Amino acid sequence: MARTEQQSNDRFQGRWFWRYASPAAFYPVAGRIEKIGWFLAITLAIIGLYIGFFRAPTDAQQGEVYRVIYIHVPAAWMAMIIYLAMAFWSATGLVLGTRLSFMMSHALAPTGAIMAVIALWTGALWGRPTWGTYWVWDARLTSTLILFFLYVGYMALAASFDDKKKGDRASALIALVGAVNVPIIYFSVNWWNTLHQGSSVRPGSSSMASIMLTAMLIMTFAFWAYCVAAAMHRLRTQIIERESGAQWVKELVK
Amino acid sequence: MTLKQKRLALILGGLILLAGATTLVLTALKDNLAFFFTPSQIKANEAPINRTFRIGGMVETGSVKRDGVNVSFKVTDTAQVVNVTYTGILPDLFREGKGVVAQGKLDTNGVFRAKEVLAKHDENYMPPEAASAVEKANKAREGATKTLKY
Amino acid sequence: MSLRLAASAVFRREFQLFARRKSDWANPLMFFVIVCSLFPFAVGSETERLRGIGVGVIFVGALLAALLTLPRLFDEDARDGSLDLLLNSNEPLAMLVLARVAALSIGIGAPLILATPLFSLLYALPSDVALVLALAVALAVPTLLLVGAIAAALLVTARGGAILTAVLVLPLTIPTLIFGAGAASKVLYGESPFAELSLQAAYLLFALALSPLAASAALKISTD
Amino acid sequence: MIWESWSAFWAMGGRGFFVWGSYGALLIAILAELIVLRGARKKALESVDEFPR
Amino acid sequence: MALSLQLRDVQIERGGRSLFSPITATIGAGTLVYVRGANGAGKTSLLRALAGLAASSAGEIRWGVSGETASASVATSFVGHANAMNDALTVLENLSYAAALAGQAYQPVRIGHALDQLGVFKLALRRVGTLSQGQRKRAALARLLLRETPGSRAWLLDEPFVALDVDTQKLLEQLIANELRAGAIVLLSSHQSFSIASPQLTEIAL
Repeated sequence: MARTEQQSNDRFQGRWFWRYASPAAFYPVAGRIEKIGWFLAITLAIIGLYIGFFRAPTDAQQGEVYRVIYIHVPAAWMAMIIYLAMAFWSATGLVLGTRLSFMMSHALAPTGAIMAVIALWTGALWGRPTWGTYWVWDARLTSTLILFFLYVGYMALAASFDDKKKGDRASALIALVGAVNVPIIYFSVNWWNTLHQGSSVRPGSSSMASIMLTAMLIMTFAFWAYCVAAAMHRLRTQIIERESGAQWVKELVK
Repeated sequence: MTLKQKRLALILGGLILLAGATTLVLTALKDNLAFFFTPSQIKANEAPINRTFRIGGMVETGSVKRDGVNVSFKVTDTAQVVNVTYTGILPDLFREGKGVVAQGKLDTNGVFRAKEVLAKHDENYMPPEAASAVEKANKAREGATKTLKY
Repeated sequence: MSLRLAASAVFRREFQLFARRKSDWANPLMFFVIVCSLFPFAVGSETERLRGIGVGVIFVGALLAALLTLPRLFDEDARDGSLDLLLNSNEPLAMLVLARVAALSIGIGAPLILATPLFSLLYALPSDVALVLALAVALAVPTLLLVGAIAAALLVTARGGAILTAVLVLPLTIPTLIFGAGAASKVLYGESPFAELSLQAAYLLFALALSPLAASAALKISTD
Repeated sequence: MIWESWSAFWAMGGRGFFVWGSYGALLIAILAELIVLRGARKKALESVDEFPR
Repeated sequence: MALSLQLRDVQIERGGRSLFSPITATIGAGTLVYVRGANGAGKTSLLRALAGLAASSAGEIRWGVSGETASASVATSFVGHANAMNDALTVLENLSYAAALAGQAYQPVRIGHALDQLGVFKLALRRVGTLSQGQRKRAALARLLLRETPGSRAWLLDEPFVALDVDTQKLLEQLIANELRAGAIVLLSSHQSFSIASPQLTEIAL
């Protein structure tokens, strides 16, 4: 049985991080992180797109269409990373019983789902000219699709409980079950069909031209910043919703 | 049994199940992992006739002949060559001397009738599977004493 | 030993219910039969085409039929209060859930497994394929029910349970679907299904180890 | 500047539809998310107002 | 086999707010506890938490058997609004299932005796779906009498007199009184008036 926040509170009394585990204390911090996130996202996106479109050369193999990579790959990465982050906060919530962890998890889910959709959409548009088809049932596309289903399931489950607390813990459990299964699904889909390009970016030896790689990495950080900012915004909204009875929220509205 | 012993037994049971699962995965991985047939396998009559399967390798340089939408080309793993015919528009990355995977059926004359042609590109400009097929064929030519198993 | 006593009571009760209410196992079987019979009308009855889709249709049909029985796991018990007996037992809840899923797998799975070779004949599949397909279904149905038990446990008290269960469970059954249908296809093409079957069995063992724990945690969450 | 003209830039070597279709979709998705985010925040703040002070 | 129950600052939350102010109480063997409160005050939630079926949001619930801490599943028998009986099964099957989950081997004689005490022995082999509401309730209450020895388990009764006729209510009051005399703890909530002879009597007002 998950510990209640109060019990855990006793246990962690005096530790610095505990102070920020309460929604009221984290609200202003989240606001600051959000602002930094928006700023970084916009700045990095401008730099990344400038390099990607005006500095990076045409790809010898694919021509101009490869420029989709600057959003396709970051979106696909974010879709995966956000799911992991969601599972992490869900586990934290179930173990420590902190409300904020569950809220964090809820705040991440819609952005993760959007990233999965973007990865799929751009992948399809990229695939048509390069592979000759909008959709191939290959390992990466298929597992991104399944990842999208997992996001949908998580959000649908969280929404189907009237009791917020119950919904928190139920959806956290399903996020964990999903996270355990993601590698297995990935492996099985790989087994089923291995027809997709090998990953072009590897630590150490990269085969991408360095300027293309630079642009893509900058775009990845831009996406990262955007996702953090969006999640923080959603988190703050949730805090207002859930704590709407508390005095400090009322003062905030005034 | 006390509650503690019961819990211990449960955890132990779970671990045994997980160990079993791992063993099964490992034995499975040792088994055949081929996702497509190489020209060498086809020439050795390992591929079935009149059944859909995939063939992988490189498009032989100078072998592509176009006649309207009908295309014929040769797929090679450097040791053996298979004739392939295809009707339709080829993808951008389809190039002579580059990796290709085609899906279709082998007819009785030994011609592969492709229903779908998929080009692949990666850092080596060849699918890793096709690259390894080429490599294996090379090895097979070098040492006749070595027996290769796909 | 009281764990064996409790688990066997749970197990026995499921079969008492199967004996009293034939529809519990007959309805999924009928669903399976009808789904499998529909496809030839949609795609045509040429032997080669049927053979091409047969494995997939039969496999997916069996999985969907098993999926339909998931609400039976806990919903009725939650309504009539017997779920409290299960929750209030001094024995590990995970084992009791496992006993119940095992009984359901046998009660629901056996008719589906027996019907599988029959449909393999209707889809013009050779007898060795039929056999392997039945084996694959036998591995897949318990896997689906184990994974499904988690969703069923979470959704005992939630709105829109049945459809949401499908949304949550089906993506997680993709591995067993891939390996199971893959095994049968391999036999169809004259190759050994050993690798696929052992991977399917591995996923079943994995589910066997973890999902009773997750399902019992889920039950505690949803009934709290 | 690697582009000869703006029209060459928009044409993307004849693949403009695919490139701009991707970036356009991204833009729409982000705008949609931002609108939803703002709407949700507004609704949350309004619901706080309804509580008696 | 002395039963005891200690509550320390027990609170229960539903939908993010506490149902009642913290409860602290020490209850010893042979005590009848009347849980009182308006609709929605949290009577059922409290009884379910005491039975170990739900978590309290704060505080501590501690059951004791012979001075040692015991889990609620060992120390209590809970009969709630629902009868915990499957309609398709017979009364005997339902009760032996309940007994097995409570850790008892199949003892038809004990079940028969329990049913007899509630005057429903003849219904043992009838399917629950064919019984009237009152008969079902009586059969469900027979579950309480399946304990190892009289007084060894606390009874948690949520509205036990609903659907019972006057005679059966008297019978149940008598059974509760006997159990209390044997050293049990009985916690019950009821909207009906009742009279039970008890050595000790406490009230928890929510």
